[in-house]
Amino acid sequence: MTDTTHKSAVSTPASRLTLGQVAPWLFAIAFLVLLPFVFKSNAALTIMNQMMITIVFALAYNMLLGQGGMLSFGHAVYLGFGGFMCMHIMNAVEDNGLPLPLPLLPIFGGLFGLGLATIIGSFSTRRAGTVFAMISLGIGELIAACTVIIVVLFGGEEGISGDRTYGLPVFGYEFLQQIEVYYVLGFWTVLSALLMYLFSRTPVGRMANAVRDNPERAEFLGYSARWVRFYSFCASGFFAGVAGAMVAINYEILTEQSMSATQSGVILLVAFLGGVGFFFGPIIGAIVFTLLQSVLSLYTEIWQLYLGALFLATVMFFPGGLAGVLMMHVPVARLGKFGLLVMPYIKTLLPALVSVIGVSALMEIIFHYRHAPPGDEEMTLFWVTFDSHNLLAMLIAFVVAAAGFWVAKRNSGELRNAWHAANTPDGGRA
Amino acid sequence: MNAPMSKTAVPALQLEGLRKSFGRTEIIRGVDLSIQRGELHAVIGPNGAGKSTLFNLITGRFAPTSGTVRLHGTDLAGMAPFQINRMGLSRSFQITNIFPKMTVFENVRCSLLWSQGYRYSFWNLVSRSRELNEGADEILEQINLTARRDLPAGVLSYAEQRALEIGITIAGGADVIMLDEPTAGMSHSETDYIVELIRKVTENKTLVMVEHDMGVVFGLADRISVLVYGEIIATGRPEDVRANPKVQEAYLGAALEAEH
Amino acid sequence: MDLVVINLIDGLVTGLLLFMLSSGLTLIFSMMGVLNFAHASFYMLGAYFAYQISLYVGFWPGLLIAPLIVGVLGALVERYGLRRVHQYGHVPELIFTFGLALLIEEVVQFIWGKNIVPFDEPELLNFALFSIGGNAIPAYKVFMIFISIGIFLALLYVLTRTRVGMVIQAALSYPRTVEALGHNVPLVFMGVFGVGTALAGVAGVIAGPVLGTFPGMAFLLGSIVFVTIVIGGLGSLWGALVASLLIGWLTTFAATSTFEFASLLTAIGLERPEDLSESYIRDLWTLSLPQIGPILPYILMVLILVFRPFGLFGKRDV
Amino acid sequence: MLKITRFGVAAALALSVSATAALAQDIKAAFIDPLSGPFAATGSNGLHQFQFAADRLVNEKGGLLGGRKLVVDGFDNKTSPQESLIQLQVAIDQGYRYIIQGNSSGVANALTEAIEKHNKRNPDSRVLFLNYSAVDPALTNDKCNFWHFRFDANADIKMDVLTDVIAGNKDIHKVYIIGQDYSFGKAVSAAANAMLKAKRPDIEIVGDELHPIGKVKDFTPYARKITAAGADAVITGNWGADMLGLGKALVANGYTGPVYTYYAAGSGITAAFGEAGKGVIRLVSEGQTNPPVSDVASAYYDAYKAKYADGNVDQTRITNTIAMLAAAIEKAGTADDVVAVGKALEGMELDSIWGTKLFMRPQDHQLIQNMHILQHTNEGVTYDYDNSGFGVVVESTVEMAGMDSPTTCKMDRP
Repeated sequence: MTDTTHKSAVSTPASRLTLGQVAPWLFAIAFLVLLPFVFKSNAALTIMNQMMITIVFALAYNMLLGQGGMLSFGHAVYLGFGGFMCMHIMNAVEDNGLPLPLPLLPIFGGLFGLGLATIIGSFSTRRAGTVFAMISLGIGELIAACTVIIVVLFGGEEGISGDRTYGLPVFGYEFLQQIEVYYVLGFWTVLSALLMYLFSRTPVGRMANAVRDNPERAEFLGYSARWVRFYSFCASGFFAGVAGAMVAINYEILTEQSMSATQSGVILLVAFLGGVGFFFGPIIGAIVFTLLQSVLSLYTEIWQLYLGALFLATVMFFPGGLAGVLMMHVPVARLGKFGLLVMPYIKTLLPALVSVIGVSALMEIIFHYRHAPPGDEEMTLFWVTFDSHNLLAMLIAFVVAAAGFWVAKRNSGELRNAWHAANTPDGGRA
Repeated sequence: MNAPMSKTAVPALQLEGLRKSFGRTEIIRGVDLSIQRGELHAVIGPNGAGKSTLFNLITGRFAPTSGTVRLHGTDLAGMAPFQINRMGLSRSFQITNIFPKMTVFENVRCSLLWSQGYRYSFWNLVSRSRELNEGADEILEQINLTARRDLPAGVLSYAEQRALEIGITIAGGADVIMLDEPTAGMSHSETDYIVELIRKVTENKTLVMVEHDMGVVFGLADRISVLVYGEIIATGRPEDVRANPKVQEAYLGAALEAEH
Repeated sequence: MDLVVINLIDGLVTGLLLFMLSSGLTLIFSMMGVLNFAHASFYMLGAYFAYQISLYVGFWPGLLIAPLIVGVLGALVERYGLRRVHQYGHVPELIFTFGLALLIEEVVQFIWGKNIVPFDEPELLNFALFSIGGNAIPAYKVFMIFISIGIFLALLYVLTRTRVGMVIQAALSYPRTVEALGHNVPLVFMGVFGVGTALAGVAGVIAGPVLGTFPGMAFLLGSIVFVTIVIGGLGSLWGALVASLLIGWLTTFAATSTFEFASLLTAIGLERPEDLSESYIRDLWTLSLPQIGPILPYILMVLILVFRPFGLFGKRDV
Repeated sequence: MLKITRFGVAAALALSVSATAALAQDIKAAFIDPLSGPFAATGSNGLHQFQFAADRLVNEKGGLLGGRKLVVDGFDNKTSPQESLIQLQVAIDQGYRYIIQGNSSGVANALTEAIEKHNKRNPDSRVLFLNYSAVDPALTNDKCNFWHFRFDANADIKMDVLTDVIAGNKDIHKVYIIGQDYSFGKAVSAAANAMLKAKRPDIEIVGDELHPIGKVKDFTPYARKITAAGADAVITGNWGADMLGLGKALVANGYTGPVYTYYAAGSGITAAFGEAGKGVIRLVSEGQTNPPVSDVASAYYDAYKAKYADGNVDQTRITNTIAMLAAAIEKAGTADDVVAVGKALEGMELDSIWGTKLFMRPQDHQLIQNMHILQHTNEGVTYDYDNSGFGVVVESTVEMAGMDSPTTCKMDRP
């Protein structure tokens, strides 16, 4: 409506949605709808369901870490609580024949997550930073320990299980098949992501960013940093609860594992790998992590070692995560100078990749040497079968690693220059 | 000039017997000060006189050891900074204190939120409120940062960040504005620019500023207080303070002689 | 009565062990503002290194060498890892040490496998020193007490009586001033980090044979150590000492108590239902104090935080 | 290491594009247990034993149904129930019709329920669940179903054996029961209480308590309490680090009586106990390896050690599982119709190479076999564990233990 002013498109008080705002969402919906036509098997659907659950949970987690600057080591508690409560609802509905359609379950999961977050948040959000992190760790441990003690609520180590096909069929669907569950979860994934995105655009969402960057300044703008944190925390708890309900629907069982410290650690890993600085970072993280976990654990026993190393490298060298790395290239693409980077990238990253392969080969050989049964000296690595006790193999791996590193290091200067050139707008060319 | 108002009016800001100790050291040693509505008041003093401490006592960043601070007649004891802010007192910081990762526009918009009544709303979208966005743009216009609107605040030049700091401080529409050394570390031309800016944005408001730069204070303030070793040794119009022998002795002497 | 005395001794052992970890953690925290999540991982490394060394030259050289290696590793981590992440702020630092803890656990599994390794007390101390009411007090436990107290006194001496200690103490509060005085503050930081992790290493060496040397030992003790310093108040050395001993005795006495929550429920006028499976509080009826002993520190932490948000000895501005 | 064939999610994604070939030549069994994480050692060792048993008992003898091989592939469930369900789905999609699992009753509970639901919802791809080690009694009682078969004695049967031995020992007057605070620990405690009361009313139970699982740093206070209570014997269901911690703390405190337990052998525990556990640790288990029962058994063990020198045959039930599955498939004449194979397994009797009769009780699918009390020692050990010189030697035997033990199972048969 005010499009006629000379300000840039962003600057118009947007009273109308632009295509740029809606397109990613429409694309995501279309993608989710079409995906099962490519990957048809139940296993693939189960994995995609797991991916969607991780996406919602990681986004909820990022409301704390990325947007509110609160590092939590115990966020699985809210997911677990929401999920357990949903299992109880599922069973209650089955026993009493209540008219509650399955697809509405996540609302209840969210409300229970919200409830718990309200109680815990009322004292944990008084502090930020390190203290908040420690409190979240303590609370997480406490509640996780309670899961095996309070059997009524959490069913001990067996957990609580139920049957999702209980209630009223919704439009003829009984949720017997994974594909039906897939679409229910898909709907909730998109809806939750959208709501979380919109939350970040509300006054309290904006102030969450402000409090993250500079709590003192925010206080002198009339906002209590503590209450801003509290509201973010509650909202995050709500969506973690939604993710818990999605777990309940997909697996029809909730166990203490879902609430454990491990789970809380994993979600930190996922969010950080994806990139906490951008809204879509955790989505990338969730997808990459789920795939990595399955692909790597398919090929190697020490995949967690690689994952740990990757995580540490991300923290040290790419604190923006994958999303950060991607977004670094946006200015380059805008300047239309992406071509400048292609060759230097190949010249640096290819040897770097070779080096990584060399290092991992070395690790695998050592691992095989130490842990394989004696007599079983043969191992296959990258389609080559050889004797793992032969020093030559280790030597080759080492040389490959060192050579790759050397070349990458030598060419990194070129990449740096190219990067600089690609990021500098052209002045000279008329 | 317009400083002395009727005696019965409630002062915008009133300090009574304010004291603050850190450990055994007393930094503020009994300050009494009354600032009328609409007055432009400056607090000056040599390094280590306790100017910033006084400032932090007024704005609730520190709790006083004894004494009271009243804003429009209300005692501020025990109030958190955000509560004081909501009562209409807004401050800037000596060390630039903005939201570096947010855009310039976002910085200003955030500072408008509370005053426009959004509180902790999570059902409004900030981009959908014309009043909010236009208000923020107006302030950007006032502080001459429209051209920098969509840059992250952290990449602005120092003077621009100081201007933004003032923009954030005044955006909430508070009627008592407190500026802590707004021109610290600036060149002459930059200082002139900021002074002009302060004059423009504090029209019809009460201003309290701590300042080191003499030129700024004498050109701008209605009244001046001189703080030395935690005590106010003189308060009055600039020319009176300038003439005050105690002030001359304690603080201005050398500087003034050098100037003339 | 005998049991009380024994519990006091056992609790002291646990408490002092906790303090060896929490003191290093507190030292590092108050100096650099970094909470080293991987602190307990260095404790684990200490145990494993000592185990490896003990295979060749026995326990005693390991007691000296293992903490040294751990300390050097810690210093290297500070120099090449933490210092790099420092620019991004405290939360990324914490995430970094979290990642480090993960990685160390994986590396330990990579090298020593996932099972418990047979790391035992030295033969020399493998006897019961005395016994109280049929309960033996192993000589090794007494040795642990003496080592812990000895290290604590040494630390106290260095911090308060030596020039290095004064520089460290000054650098804690005024890093810039100390730097201006010509001291190399980054080097001091590196040193403190190294010493802190070496302390954890010592704790690992002496605890490994008693508590078991396995890849999960870091996390098992680590979360309690963090709880300890939160209870004591972040950055307070005295707080760490008091909280460590408190938790040591609390968990020990809880484990040997026979208190049942059923008696509490009866006291407030409830009647034990015939069929427990129908009762919604059936878990309370069967719950006893030893059952929740190891999670008492967490409960204590929540209570402390509700009533004293800055911990027992915490200062307001951390 | 890559000798272990692994199948996983990525393969599932890749394969899912094309329909899976249903007419595979091999008979495929999916081993869903931890192959990474803290329990990986136990899981990998189990997988080795399964693969070895399949090769030695079936494939080297010409396979099943006229030449079809039996293969066991590992699926890493990371000890997580949820991950297990994913792996179950993956395995079913890839044409696996036999699911093998054992570590953690929590996972077993999740799997048995998921398999029941799956078989109801997808009659075309039904699977059987061969549980070789999860001992929660509920699995063959309230939660029993047609698809689940258990090849280990359940916790109640084992306790029955243990209490028989305790009842027979006139020196024992005071017993202390301690366990981890979760379903298994509670089941052990309940069974011990009930059975001791029935068999030896004069025995005083001087302590009965649970401690949080995997959270206890130092077992000394517990050991103090046990000693102070004057216990002559300790019964515990602890395993892993909790077992080792408890045992070592007891010994360090001067406790000299027996510790009756379930899981205190192999996977590094035997080596870690070493001398300290001698004369103290008594465990209840199936399968006699020391002294060896026959040349066949010795040859089997030797062949295993030749292949996996660091491994132990610490779960003889694995051999039994493979033997019974093979026999059932032959009897049913099909490997694809799992209902037929299941019906063939019900009531099956077979002689184990470990010198016991095996009987799959049809009412609840609980295997009945001889149970032994084994002693941790280094004397008379032909086959030690963890190459430590220490091993377990049979001390006493209960034949066909739990043959007429009660069950609440009400099974719906297809």
